[in-house]
Amino acid sequence: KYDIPDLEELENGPWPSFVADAKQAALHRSKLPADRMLIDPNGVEDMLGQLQVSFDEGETHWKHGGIVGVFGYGGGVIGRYSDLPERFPSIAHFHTVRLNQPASKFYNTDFLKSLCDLWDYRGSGMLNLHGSTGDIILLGTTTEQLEPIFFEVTHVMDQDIGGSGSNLRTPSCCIGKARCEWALYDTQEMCYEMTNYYQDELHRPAFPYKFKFKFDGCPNGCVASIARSDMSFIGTWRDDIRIDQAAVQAYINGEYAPNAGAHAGKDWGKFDIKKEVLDLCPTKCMWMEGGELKIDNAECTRCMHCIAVMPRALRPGTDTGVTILCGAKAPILDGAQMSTLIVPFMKAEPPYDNIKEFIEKVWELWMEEGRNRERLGEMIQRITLPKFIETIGLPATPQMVKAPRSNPYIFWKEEDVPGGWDRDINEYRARHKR
Amino acid sequence: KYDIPDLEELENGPWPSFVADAKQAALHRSKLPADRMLIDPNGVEDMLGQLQVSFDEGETHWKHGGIVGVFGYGGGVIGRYSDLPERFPSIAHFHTVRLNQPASKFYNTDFLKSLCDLWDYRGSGMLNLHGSTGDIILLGTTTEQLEPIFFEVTHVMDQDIGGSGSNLRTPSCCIGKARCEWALYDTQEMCYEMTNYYQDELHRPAFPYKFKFKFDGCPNGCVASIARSDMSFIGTWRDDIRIDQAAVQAYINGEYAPNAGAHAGKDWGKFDIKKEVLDLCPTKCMWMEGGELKIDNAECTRCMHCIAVMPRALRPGTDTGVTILCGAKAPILDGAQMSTLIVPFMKAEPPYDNIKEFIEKVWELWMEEGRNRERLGEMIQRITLPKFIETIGLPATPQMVKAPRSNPYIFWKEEDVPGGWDRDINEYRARHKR
Amino acid sequence: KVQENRLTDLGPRHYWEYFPPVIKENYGKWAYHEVLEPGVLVHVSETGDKVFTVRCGAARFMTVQHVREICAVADKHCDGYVRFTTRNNIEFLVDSLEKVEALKADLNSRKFVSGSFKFPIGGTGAGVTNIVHTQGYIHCHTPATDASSMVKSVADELFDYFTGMTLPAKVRVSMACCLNMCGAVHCSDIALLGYHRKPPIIDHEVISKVCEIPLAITACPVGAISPDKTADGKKTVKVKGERCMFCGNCYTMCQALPLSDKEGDGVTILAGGKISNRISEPKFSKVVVPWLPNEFPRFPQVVENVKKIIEAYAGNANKYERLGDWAERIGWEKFFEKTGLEFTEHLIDDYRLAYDTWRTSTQFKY
Amino acid sequence: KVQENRLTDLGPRHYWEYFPPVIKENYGKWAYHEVLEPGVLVHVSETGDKVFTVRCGAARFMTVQHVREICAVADKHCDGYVRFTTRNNIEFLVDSLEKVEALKADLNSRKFVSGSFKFPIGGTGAGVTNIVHTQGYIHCHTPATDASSMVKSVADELFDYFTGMTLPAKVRVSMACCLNMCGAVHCSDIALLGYHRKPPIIDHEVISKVCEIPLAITACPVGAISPDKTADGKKTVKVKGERCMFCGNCYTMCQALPLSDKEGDGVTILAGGKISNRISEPKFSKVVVPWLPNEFPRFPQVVENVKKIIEAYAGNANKYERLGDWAERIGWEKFFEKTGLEFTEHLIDDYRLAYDTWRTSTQFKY
Ligand code: SRM
Ligand code: SRM
Ligand code: SRM
Ligand code: SRM
Ligand code: SF4
Ligand code: SF4
Ligand code: SF4
Ligand code: SF4
Ligand code: SF4
Ligand code: SF4
Ligand code: SF4
Ligand code: SF4
Repeated sequence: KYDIPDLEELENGPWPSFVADAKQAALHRSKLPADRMLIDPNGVEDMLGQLQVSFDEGETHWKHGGIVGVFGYGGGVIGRYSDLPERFPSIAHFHTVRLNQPASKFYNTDFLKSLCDLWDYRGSGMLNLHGSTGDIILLGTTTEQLEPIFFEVTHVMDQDIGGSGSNLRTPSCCIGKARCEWALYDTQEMCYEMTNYYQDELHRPAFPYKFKFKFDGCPNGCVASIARSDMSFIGTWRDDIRIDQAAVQAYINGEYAPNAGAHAGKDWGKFDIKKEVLDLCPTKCMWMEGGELKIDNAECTRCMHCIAVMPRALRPGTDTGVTILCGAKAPILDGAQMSTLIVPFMKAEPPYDNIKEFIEKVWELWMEEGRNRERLGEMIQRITLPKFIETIGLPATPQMVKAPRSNPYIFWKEEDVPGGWDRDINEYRARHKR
Repeated sequence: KYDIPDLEELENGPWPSFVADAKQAALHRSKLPADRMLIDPNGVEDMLGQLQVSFDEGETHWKHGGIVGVFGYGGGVIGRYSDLPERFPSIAHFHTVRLNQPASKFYNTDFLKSLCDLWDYRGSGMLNLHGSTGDIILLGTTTEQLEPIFFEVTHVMDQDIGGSGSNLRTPSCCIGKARCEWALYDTQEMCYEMTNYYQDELHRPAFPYKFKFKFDGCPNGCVASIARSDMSFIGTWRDDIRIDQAAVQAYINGEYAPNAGAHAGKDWGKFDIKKEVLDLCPTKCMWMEGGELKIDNAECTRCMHCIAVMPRALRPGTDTGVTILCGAKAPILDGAQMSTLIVPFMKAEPPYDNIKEFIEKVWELWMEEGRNRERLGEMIQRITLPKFIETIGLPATPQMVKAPRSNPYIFWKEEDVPGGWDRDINEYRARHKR
Repeated sequence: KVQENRLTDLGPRHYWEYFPPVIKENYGKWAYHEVLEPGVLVHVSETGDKVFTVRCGAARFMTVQHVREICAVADKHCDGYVRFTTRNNIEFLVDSLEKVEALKADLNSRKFVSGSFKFPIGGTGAGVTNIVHTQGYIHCHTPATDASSMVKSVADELFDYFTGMTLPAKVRVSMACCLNMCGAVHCSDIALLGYHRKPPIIDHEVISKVCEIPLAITACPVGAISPDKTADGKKTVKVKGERCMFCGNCYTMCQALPLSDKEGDGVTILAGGKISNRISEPKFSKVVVPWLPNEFPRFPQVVENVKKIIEAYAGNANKYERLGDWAERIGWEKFFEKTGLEFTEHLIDDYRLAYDTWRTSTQFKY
Repeated sequence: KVQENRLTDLGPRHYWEYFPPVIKENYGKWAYHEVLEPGVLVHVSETGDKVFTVRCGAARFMTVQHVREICAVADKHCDGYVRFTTRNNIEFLVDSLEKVEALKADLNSRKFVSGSFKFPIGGTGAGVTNIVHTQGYIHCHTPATDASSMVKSVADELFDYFTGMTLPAKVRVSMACCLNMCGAVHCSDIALLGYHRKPPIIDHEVISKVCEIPLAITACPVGAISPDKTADGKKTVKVKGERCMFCGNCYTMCQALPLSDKEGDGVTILAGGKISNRISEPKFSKVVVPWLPNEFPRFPQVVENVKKIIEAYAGNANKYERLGDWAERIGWEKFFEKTGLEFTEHLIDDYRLAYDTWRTSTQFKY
């Protein structure tokens, strides 16, 4: 419909082309019977057209914000309007709906097909699988369609929309026990439980700002929780790495491929357990003795390297739980943060009462102390880590820091100091002449 | 004279006892003929007496400050008054005089004896060899003695007093070429030259705050310049480490003691060049090949470790100069700072015009931009390192940082950006409807 | 009336419903895995069961058409099951090696008319996987660049690293179109970031109507915004350009302060971050290219700089060594030498924790 | 009249005058050195000349009496030359091994009446050398503890480490009596630091006369001081105690704000700093004991904690490994375990660059 040379250029090259996909959809939509669509069939073309204009002008053509949503909820829909509505009328309204994905994003085609039907009918036919937080992002619909979409999602698809605004955001987890030998707790189960248990927090804004949970089954961090969740749950263990000495030998002999074959594309030479495992162990707590691999588990920091290199020989311990870290976020305002370790180890078993108690204490403090639009991590920086742990009732442990403070600026409290702070200048001057 | 039980306790133990020394001096002074002393002979006793009172009360008994000095100078004397002048009258005035030590603190006894005579006569007979900055600290005299002391110091001892106040402070250097095989420039010569060339800056306050030079002959940092000087000059080289392969073998064979015998007090086992040198090299740029030690000098960061372990086999290169770092200081106000690398390499040869030019540019900026009582390091933090180097005219190099910034908050300047910053909202709104 | 029949707080569907039988039966029982070839994994259970995964790249922007095609593949080969990874790849799971071959053949045969793959197989092991990214010009109001087009351009160029496992370790490339950094790309081996360089223009006419001026003022983390009055006495703000660091937070709070500008906007490249705790701790990416222009649609300079980084890394790093660990081992000064990127004053930190990044030692390489 | 005959700007004496002949002749020609035994060094020149150095401990607070005795030794053995090190040790230099023996015998024989050595030999190599320190109650107005007595107490206890070379590497112990940290002890293996814990008392009566109140207010780095009026209307200040971090900068600027207090003042211990660039970069010491009382004159708790640190280090560190490098290698959590020191919330940084010290990884030891 429009002249989109730059976009057509993007049809080339081996990587799946979103333009080629959009064009096939545009064609398809133009053929769909009108009763299969409740919104303007030209959405895809208009989207492409406006994108080309943006390329030409080097500027976005979406307007700032727009508060739309579904009744009784404070999030899940992002309002969006074109600032070229005359030129591209079918995307004049172009709101997104965030659908809460099932934990770790397994689907059956029944589900996906009802989604497709819904989005052909009431939306632009364009979507993201998935958004950065984890939601299914349905891109582009009109304000009138929002309530019907919500109705269908809840009544037909039997599920709910996701989060946006100053809410709990849609939690997300790694694939964990579903297909990973390293999951140290049940990430899906816990993600599901927390999502459902905290539906109210997810849908009705009561927080100072957004709040994200992410659940990583082990320190590999496949859902990147340490970089992008206000509260990161990462599986860990506190007993010993399990060793199968026969399998160790099989690696040494070259029977098993190191790192499960992940480096097979290049010839890195024969596997060398010393160079590839012992020497790279960050704590150097491994050694060979009498043909056996030994680990000083008290020194191990559970980095997963040796296990990743020799998955058939080494397995994490069996006394497992989570490390809880708080405060990751993107750069605005004070610079990006990674999550800070708050709880070194906690058991993570249904119904997770211990963890819920922790979560609620943190929220309570944040809702009381947090300023408007202040993320948890920013608040911890502002009120300081010692104050944060004190208020939520945790004792200080050296695990919380990389190193103790180097400045001596300790904020003592009055009750720490015998005799208190009130002193009499006259008594002082009795001892010390001016 | 006073009951000083706590101090007498300090006469015990093997380490030289300052109390025992003070007591012998008190005894000696009490016997000195009056014409050998111009100030009250009881100074030492009173000092000990007041010290005991301080122990009892857990508080110092020196009053705050007191501006005294010698005519025409803005420093070199620290005024001090007791707040118990009735109890300890002979230390009622107890000013210190800072004498500029000769570079690297070699003396002959003539010099020391004239010092002793002077200080018996016009001072308390107590002193520090040396103060933390490096001066000879003459502890305790009266205001009236200051000018005569200055006269004698200049006329008899043929030298000057040191720095205090918002001045250049007494510069200081390591022993360097006088008795160290590693001195990579002449620390004494440069220290002497800079002290004399900048006498005006040293004596007459014109700076926002104190300013310290220290001169370390090599990265070992024996005068700790990187921790305690606003401008640290540290010797370095840019060619190759010199290797004597025969001597390397002598170390390997155990003929030479590793680290020049510095670890001889404990049996650390046979010298192991791999474990003790190659593996500890921070850049791992050393290896053995055909019985010879090899170094990839381009990767070497000149940490001095290998050289320290095998001083008879390895010597620094011969194309030498200084690395200049700026801004070290104690914690007040923003926390302690170490010096930041500003000039990776500069030749350091008399008359040091290149270095003087650098110094003066830094001072010019600091005198213009520095706030009252703002150390150079604090100013650099405030105005930022990029701005600092830009103003003194240095290009940015990666050597100045451990790592590039992780936040994307770059302060672009208007001239960096085509089209400038002035834009017309109406033009913008022509493209983008509100 | 809206309230009628209303169902709320249902949460997501339960994951168990969507697990293929082999996953259900071996849930929590996996013993080990192997990467059989790029894009193909096998996981072996303690029960002896195996599940084979074929991972395919995908543009995460997709259409219902494409999803229907995914369903077709899943129906044909995988009993109707499919999953998506945390980096937007598609995973087809089957329970035998024979099925893998049929599946692969089918996937490889599916292409868009223009010839690009619909389901390129790869993204496992020591290579480049899918580039996570954000909305860009497709859906957002604050971008400083476009996302989908840049990602497509870079992914085309890195395609062989996606289908191969030839790198020293995983290289995660991520993209965000403004400093809000949806996706938190700050811990990526390579991060591409849309970036403004002009302070906001002030829409004096409407600002007092559409924004809470005090909120706009306090939104600025560096205090560049202050209250002002227009000639005709309307309340507005003024912006000290030389203080502004172009973060865009004011625009987030107030639509009358747009930042976008064709000449001002562009891309910054960060490198050396990571998320895993493997060997080294997670770390932030560092800015290594301060700015490149928005050259739509193919961003040749961005692509070129990414290639320079990856190739220097591929040629020099040790096995298992992530990009940032490599840069730290050789020293950042050598990183710039080996990649050929230019070091400029913009790369020296001057923000809040800047001092911690300055070099306070004599240890450096020339 | 003062101006009469005035000589100014002479600078220090030239060092060359004070070099013994062997130093003059071999200036810049030294080839290598050896530590012959604790406290005894030989430096060998390219010319073949040798200089032997005997290093002795000293209380840097000394009297003219003691200096005369130093001169006596120097005159007797060293042709009247002597030097002082950057850590306040005394070095006697001779040019032959025989002279060394005579010198040593003489030095060892000299003791104070109470029995302590006047010239203990040691302080070289892998041991503890002289403790640098500041004035304390002997000359300063701001100390939170005394210097000379604490140093004497610790040095007595560490004496065998001074006369031996039994440690994994050098251990530098330093002491400063207030946060002004004259001596910059912030990069020491072990730093002892005098420390206040009560906010300033305000001398309302005189403050407006003796201080510039605005300067006192701005002196406070955390804004704890604000203007106030006394009941009778005099200008004064008030201090928010809960904001104060006891830095004493206000007292430096204004004598009407003293901080000292018997119960408030005490000692904090820092550990793990270093200055040299050897192997690792220079680093800051870290606070490991937040506070100990001032127990004059022997500071038993300070001494005990220092010993705990040194002994754990001596028993566990690798050869050449400085204390801070050891702590980093084993992890600070293990440092506390091995030294038996208690970890408290006071040790968690909450100042300006605090975030950089928090743990942002799952790598830790239990
Ligand atoms: C859709 C999505 C990007 C995407 O293409 O995937 C997105 C889109 C927006 N994000 Fe985001 N964020 C999205 C995930 C993230 C993430 C990643 C994550 O959740 O793991 C982050 C970084 C982590 C974090 O939370 O810090 C993120 C950090 C931000 C920020 C910066 C917040 C901060 O504290 O620094 C903003 C600014 C704001 O909140 O005003 C923001 C704001 C926005 C807004 C609402 C724009 C705005 O300024 O109001 C964007 C709407 C775009 C649109 O029109 O659709 N978005 N945003 C992601 C949500 C999809 C989903 O639900 O699955
Ligand atoms: C005498 C000496 C301590 C000693 O016992 O050796 C000393 C003594 C004082 N210093 Fe110092 N400083 C001494 C070396 C240092 C050093 C070490 C150095 O120079 O290498 C430092 C740390 C390095 C630095 O410069 O940061 C040092 C950092 C301070 C500070 C904190 C400055 C800062 O920016 O953080 C102050 C406070 C001030 O300037 O107001 C200070 C202030 C003082 C004052 C003047 C007290 C005051 O608050 O006004 C002390 C006078 C004590 C007295 O009565 O004699 N002194 N001062 C040292 C000078 C002797 C000499 O000339 O050789
Ligand atoms: C499928 C997925 C989880 C999911 O819930 O979707 C996943 C799956 C596996 N990851 Fe992962 N990781 C997945 C995202 C991640 C992420 C997150 C990210 O990139 O955003 C990380 C952190 C990356 C980082 O550090 O920046 C991640 C860091 C790892 C590591 C640590 C690698 C390292 O060298 O630091 C391992 C261990 C390994 O590779 O041996 C690992 C290992 C694995 C294993 C081998 C686990 C297992 O035993 O099954 C899985 C197959 C690996 C492979 O692809 O070769 N996974 N993995 C994600 C696939 C993303 C994709 O489509 O490419
Ligand atoms: C005499 C003195 C210089 C002076 O101008 O006075 C000096 C002299 C030597 N130093 Fe030093 N250093 C001297 C203070 C320092 C300092 C400064 C300090 O402690 O305040 C340092 C930095 C300490 C730190 O890092 O915290 C210092 C760090 C070194 C190093 C690095 C040691 C390390 O393991 O990090 C070496 C190399 C070595 O020991 O092998 C070294 C080596 C040497 C050598 C071997 C140099 C040589 O070839 O002659 C000298 C004899 C060493 C010995 O004592 O065993 N010197 N040396 C200082 C003696 C102080 C004392 O009385 O004990
Ligand atoms: S985070 Fe750990 S448990 Fe989860 S998928 Fe990755 S490797 Fe497996
Ligand atoms: S998990 Fe990491 S730290 Fe632990 S033994 Fe293995 S490599 Fe070492
Ligand atoms: S700093 Fe270097 S040159 Fe100077 S004395 Fe120490 S080791 Fe020798
Ligand atoms: S000086 Fe240091 S970095 Fe250079 S080769 Fe020797 S040990 Fe390695
Ligand atoms: S990164 Fe910025 S521009 Fe891109 S989607 Fe997020 S908020 Fe919008
Ligand atoms: S873009 Fe950021 S720095 Fe610039 S004025 Fe707006 S809020 Fe302030
Ligand atoms: S450290 Fe403090 S108390 Fe000690 S001398 Fe220096 S200023 Fe005075
Ligand atoms: S001691 Fe320091 S923090 Fe406390 S009031 Fe004084 S200046 Fe402020």
